[in-house]
Amino acid sequence: HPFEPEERNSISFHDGTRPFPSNQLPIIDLEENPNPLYDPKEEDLEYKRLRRLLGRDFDRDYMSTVRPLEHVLHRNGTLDFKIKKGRPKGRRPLFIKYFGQRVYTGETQKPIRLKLKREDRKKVQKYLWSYTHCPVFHTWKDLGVRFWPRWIREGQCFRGKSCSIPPGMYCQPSDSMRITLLRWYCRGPEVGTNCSWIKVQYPVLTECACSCS
Amino acid sequence: HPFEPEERNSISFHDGTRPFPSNQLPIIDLEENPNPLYDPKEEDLEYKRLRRLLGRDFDRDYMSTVRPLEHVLHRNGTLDFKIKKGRPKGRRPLFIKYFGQRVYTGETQKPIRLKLKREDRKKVQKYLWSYTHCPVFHTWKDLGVRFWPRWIREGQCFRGKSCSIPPGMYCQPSDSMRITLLRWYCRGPEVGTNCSWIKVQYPVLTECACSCS
Amino acid sequence: QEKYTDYNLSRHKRGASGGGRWPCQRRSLYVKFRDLGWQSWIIAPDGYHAFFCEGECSFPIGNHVNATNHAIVQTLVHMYTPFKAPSPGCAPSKLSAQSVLYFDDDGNVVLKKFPKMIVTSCGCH
Amino acid sequence: QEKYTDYNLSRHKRGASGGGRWPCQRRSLYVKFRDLGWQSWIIAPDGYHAFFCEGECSFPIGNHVNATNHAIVQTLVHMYTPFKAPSPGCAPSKLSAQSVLYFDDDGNVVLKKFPKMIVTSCGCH
Repeated sequence: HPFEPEERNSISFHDGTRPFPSNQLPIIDLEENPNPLYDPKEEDLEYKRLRRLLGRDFDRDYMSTVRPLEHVLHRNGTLDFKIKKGRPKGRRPLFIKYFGQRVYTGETQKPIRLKLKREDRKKVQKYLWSYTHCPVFHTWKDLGVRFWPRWIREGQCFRGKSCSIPPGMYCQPSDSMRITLLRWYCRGPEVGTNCSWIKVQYPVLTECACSCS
Repeated sequence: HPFEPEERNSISFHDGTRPFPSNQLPIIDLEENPNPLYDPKEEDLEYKRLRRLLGRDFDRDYMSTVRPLEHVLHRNGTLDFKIKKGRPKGRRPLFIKYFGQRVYTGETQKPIRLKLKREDRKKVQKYLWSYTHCPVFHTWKDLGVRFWPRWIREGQCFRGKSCSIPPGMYCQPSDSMRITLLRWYCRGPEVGTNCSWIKVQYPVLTECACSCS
Repeated sequence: QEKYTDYNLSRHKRGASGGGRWPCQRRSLYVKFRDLGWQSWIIAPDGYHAFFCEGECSFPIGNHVNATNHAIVQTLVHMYTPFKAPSPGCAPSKLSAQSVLYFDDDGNVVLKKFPKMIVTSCGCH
Repeated sequence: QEKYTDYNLSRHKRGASGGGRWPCQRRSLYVKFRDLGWQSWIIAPDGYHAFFCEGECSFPIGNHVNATNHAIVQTLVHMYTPFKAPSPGCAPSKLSAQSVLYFDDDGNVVLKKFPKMIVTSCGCH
């Protein structure tokens, strides 16, 4: 382990003396101190050593030490809409499974029903599934020289149009994972002293869902 | 006009010396002073006089001087779901008109389409229209002896289940009208003095819509 | 109905942070519209339970006073460097509405909902 | 970037309402985490613009200070019967979040969003 946090004591700080974090996404960009003395030097960036330090946490799908080709080709990102048998890949949501139930119209009238052939109903279900699906939009982002690997693949929710019928709901972050990176951390009381690489967990959005904000 | 508000001056009070009202619905019940000296007496409740005082504002659909039969039969109210040709009465919402448009799935894939016969598409449109429709739930309410007519027909939005696909939105108040009633108003500095009937406007919910709260 | 808390007893003890000796909390306040001169434009009700917030927001701000992250930061800033910022204030966290029958600007008597009239809970802000 | 307003100049003038001579407003405050002793658990950033709210909430509370209906009522109650309730306080109306890279309770270094860290606007509450 590259860093032992000796200053940190292990009591829980949920006594109102420290602010409370949330797991809310998307994350806001970290504000970095512009002083270059906080940057790692050429000799601190030796690939082999850092690669060994990160070990099994190195995840090629979500991180890159150089600017990825995908970022060169699609600078603004790519929509990750996985299709299978004409509908979004993944588990069928319950509201799709139960689509077509009777609509109650009061005590004195018959409920309204949807009379369709099984095939046609399936078609409508697949369409509604696709219409209300919230694919993740992927973009590569450069975190700067104080992170290694400095490029990570972030997720965003596509908010161009409403995803619901009637319109009103939008695609919102619904799930995330944490990738582990290295961070150049200077603990010294003086600027840029006592620096080392430490492991940090960075949240990455992995799923979006159609909901009210 | 039964009352001239001589004390009230005509400047606008939007200078922060008075609170600001909203048109938000549903209305909360008015808290009445329990002192019976503020109630009108037998002789103040002569039907003919009050009926003449209210004049053209008397609206049989929304008010009643006695407990309405509808309240006897359906104490908890009635759902006002008007059906025409198998779908809700009224103007077709735009999202129903344009239902079935292509779903964009990214640059590299074909958009997803809904291939249905014209007839079947119409059926689905009618069903979705009914499913997402927010009928008004009507209940008769007794405002007490200080209002005339004391019974009014209020609207409420039915919030039992979500009205959207995917679920998440609920029926919310979206439009209202004002009915005009008489109110027994005692202006005297002493309890129950200088009283008269004045016209008051009471908001009644008339429409609900499926939306995020 | 809430118990009436006597504000008089302690008002002389209040410091610059606007609080008393107790921690930030909701306190009773019944407002009679006649006392504000509002009987000229409000017909009903005669008054209402408005409540108000009062009390100390000093270090450490525990969970129980419903403090925002900013209030936690400001409390510490005030503790270490009092000249930079005051203690956070005890203020309403949640408010609810009240219906009022009143004369509007055009002289009509209308019933409307007045939002944010009643303090439902307090916190350090 | 906001202009720094010198808090020192006026702090002696503050009354029980917690305000200065100016009306309730947002004021500059840059918080260095080192000054709070937080360099032990926060890795980045070094600090942030937190801002704070300060100023008078006295009669009449105009539109410009973003007062709630309850604050308007409380101001009048205080004016007519000062012993019943204090003036409303100048407090944040809107707050925004800040990302922080820090050591969590388990000793892991994580990046998370801290909600309600920055005052975006103030009002009388």
